[in-house]
Amino acid sequence: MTPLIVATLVAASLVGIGVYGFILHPHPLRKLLAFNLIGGGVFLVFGIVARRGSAAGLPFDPVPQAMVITGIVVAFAASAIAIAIIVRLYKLEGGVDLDPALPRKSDGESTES
Amino acid sequence: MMELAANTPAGSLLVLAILLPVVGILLAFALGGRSAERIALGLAPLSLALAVAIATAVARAGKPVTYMIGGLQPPLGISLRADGLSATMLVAVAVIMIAAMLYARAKFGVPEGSGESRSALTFWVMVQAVWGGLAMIVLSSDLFNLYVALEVLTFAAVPLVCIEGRPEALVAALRYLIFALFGSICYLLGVALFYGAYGTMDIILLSQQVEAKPVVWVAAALMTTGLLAKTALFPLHLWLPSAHSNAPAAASAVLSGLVVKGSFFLLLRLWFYVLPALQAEDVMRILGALGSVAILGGSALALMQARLKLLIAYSTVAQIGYLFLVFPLAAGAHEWSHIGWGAGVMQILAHAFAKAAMFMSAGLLAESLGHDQIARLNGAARALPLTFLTLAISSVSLVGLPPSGGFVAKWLMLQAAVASGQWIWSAPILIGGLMAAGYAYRILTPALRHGEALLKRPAQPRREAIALALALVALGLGFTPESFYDFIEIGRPLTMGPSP
Amino acid sequence: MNVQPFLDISLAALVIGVALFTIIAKDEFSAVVAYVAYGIFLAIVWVRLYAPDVALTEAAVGGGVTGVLLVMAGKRLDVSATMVVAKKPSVAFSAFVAACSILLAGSLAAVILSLPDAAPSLAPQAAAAAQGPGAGLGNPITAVLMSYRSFDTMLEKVVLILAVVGVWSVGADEAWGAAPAPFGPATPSDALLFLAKTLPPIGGLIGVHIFWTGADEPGGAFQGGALLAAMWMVAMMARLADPPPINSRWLRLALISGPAVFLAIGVAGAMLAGHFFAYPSALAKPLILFIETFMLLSIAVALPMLVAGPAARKGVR
Amino acid sequence: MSLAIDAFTIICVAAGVFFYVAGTIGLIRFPDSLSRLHALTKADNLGLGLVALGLLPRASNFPDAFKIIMIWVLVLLSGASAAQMIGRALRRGRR
Amino acid sequence: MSALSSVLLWATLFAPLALLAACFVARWRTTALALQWLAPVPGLCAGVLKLTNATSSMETSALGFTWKLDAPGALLLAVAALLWIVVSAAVWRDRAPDDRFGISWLLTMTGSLGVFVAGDLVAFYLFYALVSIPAYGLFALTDDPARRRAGAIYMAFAIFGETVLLLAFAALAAFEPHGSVAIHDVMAALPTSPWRDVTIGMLVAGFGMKLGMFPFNGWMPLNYSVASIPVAAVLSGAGVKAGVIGLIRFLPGGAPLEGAGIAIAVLGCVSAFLGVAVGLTQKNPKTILAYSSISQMGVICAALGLAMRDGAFASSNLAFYGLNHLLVKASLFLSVGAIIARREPLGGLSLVIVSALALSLAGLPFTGGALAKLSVKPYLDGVWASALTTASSIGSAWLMAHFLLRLKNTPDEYAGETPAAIITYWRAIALGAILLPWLFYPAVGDVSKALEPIELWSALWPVAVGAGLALAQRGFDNRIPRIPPGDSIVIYEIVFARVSALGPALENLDTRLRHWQVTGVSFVLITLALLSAAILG
Repeated sequence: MTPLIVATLVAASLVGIGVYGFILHPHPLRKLLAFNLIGGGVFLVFGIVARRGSAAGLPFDPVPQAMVITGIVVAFAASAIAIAIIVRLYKLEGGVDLDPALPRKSDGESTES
Repeated sequence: MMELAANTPAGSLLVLAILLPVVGILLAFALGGRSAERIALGLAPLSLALAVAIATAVARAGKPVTYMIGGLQPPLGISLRADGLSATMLVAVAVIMIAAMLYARAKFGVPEGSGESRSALTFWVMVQAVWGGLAMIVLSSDLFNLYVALEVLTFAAVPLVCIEGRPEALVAALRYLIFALFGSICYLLGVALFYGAYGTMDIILLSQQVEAKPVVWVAAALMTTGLLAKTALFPLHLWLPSAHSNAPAAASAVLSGLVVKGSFFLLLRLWFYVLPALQAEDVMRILGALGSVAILGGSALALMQARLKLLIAYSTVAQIGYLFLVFPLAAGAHEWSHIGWGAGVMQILAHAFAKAAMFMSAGLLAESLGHDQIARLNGAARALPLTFLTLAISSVSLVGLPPSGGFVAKWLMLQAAVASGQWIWSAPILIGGLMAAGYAYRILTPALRHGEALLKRPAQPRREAIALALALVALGLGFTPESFYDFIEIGRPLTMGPSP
Repeated sequence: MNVQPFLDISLAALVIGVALFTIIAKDEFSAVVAYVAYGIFLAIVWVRLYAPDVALTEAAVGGGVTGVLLVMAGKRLDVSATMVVAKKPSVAFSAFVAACSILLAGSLAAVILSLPDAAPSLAPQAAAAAQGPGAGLGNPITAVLMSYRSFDTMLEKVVLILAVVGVWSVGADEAWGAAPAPFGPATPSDALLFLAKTLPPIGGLIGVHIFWTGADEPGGAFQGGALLAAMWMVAMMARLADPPPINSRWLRLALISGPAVFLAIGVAGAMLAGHFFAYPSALAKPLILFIETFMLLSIAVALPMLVAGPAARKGVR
Repeated sequence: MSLAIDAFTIICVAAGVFFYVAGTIGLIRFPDSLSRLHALTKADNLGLGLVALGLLPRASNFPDAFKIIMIWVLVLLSGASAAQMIGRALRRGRR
Repeated sequence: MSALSSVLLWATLFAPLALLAACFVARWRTTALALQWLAPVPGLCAGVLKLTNATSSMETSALGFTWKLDAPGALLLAVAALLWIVVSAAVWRDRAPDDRFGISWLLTMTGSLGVFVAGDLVAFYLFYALVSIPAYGLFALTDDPARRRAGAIYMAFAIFGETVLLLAFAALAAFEPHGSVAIHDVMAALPTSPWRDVTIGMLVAGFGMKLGMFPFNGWMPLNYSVASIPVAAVLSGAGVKAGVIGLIRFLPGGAPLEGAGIAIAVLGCVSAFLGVAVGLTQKNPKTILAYSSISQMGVICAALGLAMRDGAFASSNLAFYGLNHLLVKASLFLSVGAIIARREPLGGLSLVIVSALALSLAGLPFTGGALAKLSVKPYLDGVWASALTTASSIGSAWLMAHFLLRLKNTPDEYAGETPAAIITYWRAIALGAILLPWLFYPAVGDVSKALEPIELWSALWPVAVGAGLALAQRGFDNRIPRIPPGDSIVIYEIVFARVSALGPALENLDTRLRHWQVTGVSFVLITLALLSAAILG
């Protein structure tokens, strides 16, 4: 069972590291990486669950593993959209700040709609 | 052995209700151009008919309609299940989506002879994706399938936010996307833990097995907060005001009226369908408290906005807060739970219709006046009477004045609060209503005063009528018959049913 | 003596270390590089969890294609050069967030370890069904993806289409219909050209092989598709090919072919097998392979298009 | 027979590991990027080659053996190309 | 129940609603609005029918609501309908006001008539809202700062009252064991409700806002000072009576309720005397009338409170008091309007009539006021009560005499909004104010009692004293400190300004909350909170 304990620690650490980076790092690209780290941790949890469910001659429970495959593709697609927006913003504005500006003039203060 | 679920007659309708928008997405994307719009508008009535048929089937059977995909029983297969609540939502979604589509034709319609454009294709594909995603959310009975549905919804909603391509809109969309992804991944983590503990993702099977133990609580907490983030419950609303105010009106109507309800619906599923046996009253209270803070904070902030669309967006923050009072007011198997549940569902519906109508009106107003500054609305009601009539009627519902869905929701909420002895919840309900009256006053009174409003573009009666129709639905919800409240209890576990 | 635990722990330390570096790296480019390395290490963790299919997917999609996506984005953002990061959180705040994160991770680890020893599993049912008339597939994961949870899989392909539309939707209006910006400079290096000429035939073959054996062995449409996508991207980097214009009819048909065929057969199942997304038992395996062929195509086209980004005007990169 | 195969495997893999270690040390210790590149490619080419060679007799059938060789060939191909490109980039950067 | 009464009850509601529906068609709108003086006619007939045939029950249901007319409702409905007919006809006779005004008028009228026939909580709440909120459009939709201020304050109180009532009604409905919302059923369940006293408190507060009861009295003088004459007449006459019928309908009359009753009585007394005291410092006749309304409504509350203490009140008596006030106050406002429209003071018979009506509020013998006082007298026995009643009569007389003396100085602001038709039409209401109480009094008591000498004397002397005091006041009137109209409102406005000043700070807070790092921490903290609540709970 030791590999499972190690994997558990890896999964939990990835989630923790991801959450930390997700909250603290201001750059959107880094937030995206952090999100993917959390994703990796979550998928590992599925993997651990799958491994624990080895039965009937299978070394794993195939259902969670199949879900991970779906999940990885979805996470990739999400990253692609985020990257596209970030790149576009760099082209238009030269940078991205995800936080609203502090004084009254908040995001989208344009008069035209 | 667990009771084996079986397909019920009309079960195939559930699959079709999900597949129809999917077919629309694929065809619209493949054919593009003018066809995208035609396909979306052509399939919409069919989807509405399906929704009505499903609701009728549920009402007639008096129990949920189910379908096992591929003929496979859960836990191995995925099952779809339409109960009273999901059937209701399905119909509401269909009506609002059709209204939004018709409304959007003026902006995203592809005129004869012109080629495909970026915004048009995006809109017609994504709007169907929102529909499909919502249909999955209300019908699916499998937690992982629901995760895919959540992502469909996110992927559809984000491009709608930045469809106009302005930098502010892009920032808003990015903020929304990243935070929503974070929310979904937390939800997914909870799903993994549930599977680890019980080896199934099926809502019904889980609800029969769950017990109060740490892994369930961690899973529930993660899923809940993840969904709160996607629902933009104050103080997790960082994305909502900018996203909803930067999207074009038709999209805002859908986003504010329906999309946030999607993740909220999953919260209902989680706490009222998966975990009701645990009777987690403290959790319910925390959710109620967060909702109260949202009501007060959102309303106060709405009072201060200079722009109409931002005001409406903050009003959504507040109205979302009301939704969360359903947790303390409808949990458990008490006599008053039935009232609280009715209140919550009515609040979902009333807000969906009223808010969609408001955003549409705000869009028309901005198009006609060339701005949406509240301070410069003097005399606008005379220039755009139908638009302001719509705003007024929707406000009546938001404030909770009779006869309107909003009134019924508040009325029932207060009754549940009083009957359950939880007077404390009546304070946010009432203060929120007062502040809603305040911001409605801010919009309506200057517009009704004298003054000359210069129209940059004449009023568009056809689109005004669409918004007005939605507002009238919000009003008409005030006349909901008693039987409706029994209908939405169909398939809800642990209920007392209607009081004798 | 057993060195396995030692190797496991080293691997774990490596993954965690690289992940940590991804977060604390000074510049974004280092973070991106670290992330790609992390993807590869994670794939090995998956092997250790007896999940070869996931390992393949993680390596191909999580590490490979995501890596290309991130590196290309990094190049386009020129992140290593300029980035405005003004707000540096205070140490106390960082510590607080760290404490929160540790608490979260700790509770997560605790509950995973507290899972019941007699783990619930669908493996017996899945195995039984996979052998039975339902699917006839040797690889239970393919059976789950293509049969028991085919609904998820089909919808996930739709998600890919939505993502493609989403990526395209952030482009400039006037560029709509044109091709995305090319992957590389007009004059690629000789080495790249050589690689692009030699690798794709082999890689393509391997991709098809992985897909084909996926019915019974680890692998399948996902992994094969990702490999084909990678080969196409190598060719595009060397400018042997360029991304197709986004209004090209064949491109769109290729993209929807996977979910469309899946959906069509799923609906046909209602007539042929009595249930939506059920297969007639005699035809199960051929039908699944038929669907997977188109999914392979969809994935192989969708992933590079997601990396390529929105349409660009001529001459704009 | 099996003893001979075992010995062959051990010797080859050990030699491969030696090259890997040497390459890694080089990667860490060498002063500039070009020399690091040099160290890295040695590890890839020779280290992996020897490991693959050592494992070859242990393959149970021909397709498996073929796969092992393919791994080496592919890494060689991509490693060489990558090194070439990095080198070129370095030279361009230096100019 | 006869078919006729059923039809009339229906028509009471649907006549105004039909006109309202007609307003949606632009072509019909002007005609519909001009014809709205006809809309209250069915209400008038229904009221009269009920009064002539008191035993028949009038109850029907439509739109899922219950509609019911009882004796007190009929008293008020009949005269309110009369008032609406006359004033609407006057307003629309010469020149139609603009559509906003017309529709607001129609909505207010609908609500004003509807509250008297609403038989269940929801219907009552609906019409109560209608009589309160659209009235804003009758005077505040201008750029005139005084009107805007008055409008905002009016709206704040109206909405606040609605809010409190909503909670009260919800509490009423929640403890009705069978889920009925009929007023009759919920009131039957109220005495056993665990939250009885809280509910009563909220009901009094909610209706008190409409009645200008202390401390919610500030909006009324502001409103009536700036409203045009017809608006002031219908609001002070008919509009306020929605509060009266509310109290009558929703305060439990069955069993003695000592504490609640006395509390209400005290509040009523305070209002009664506060109205007089502040009113005496006012110059504008319209403002004085407003304070008189505050005082009169205080008397009703006091009577009602004392009746509750004893556990027996005949709601018709209180309705009768309201009826008299309705007619008298409306005709007084209209008389002010007549002065404004004529641009010269009243003289001759008109002045006599106005004086009689004004002093009627103090209970001048042979007026409706004397009957009104008589009708609530049974509840005001006891040493304290009768002393206070007398004092209140003196005060009213003083205030109304003050009003009569200030009448010639009526400022003619907003004169353009006073229709000339008022000059003739006001007499109809005045006549009604003189005659109708005599006509309707038999429904609540014995007319002959009002004519007994002892009663005449006890009614007369306080009026004389009050009038004398008013004459005396002229000597030092200029030295009296002027309390700004709306008195306590100034304090509310300061508080409101203070609270509003927090706005920017709140926005700043919101911006900070929407910062990524803060949101992230909130996210984690919420998760941990949910987790610990679940595990510990």
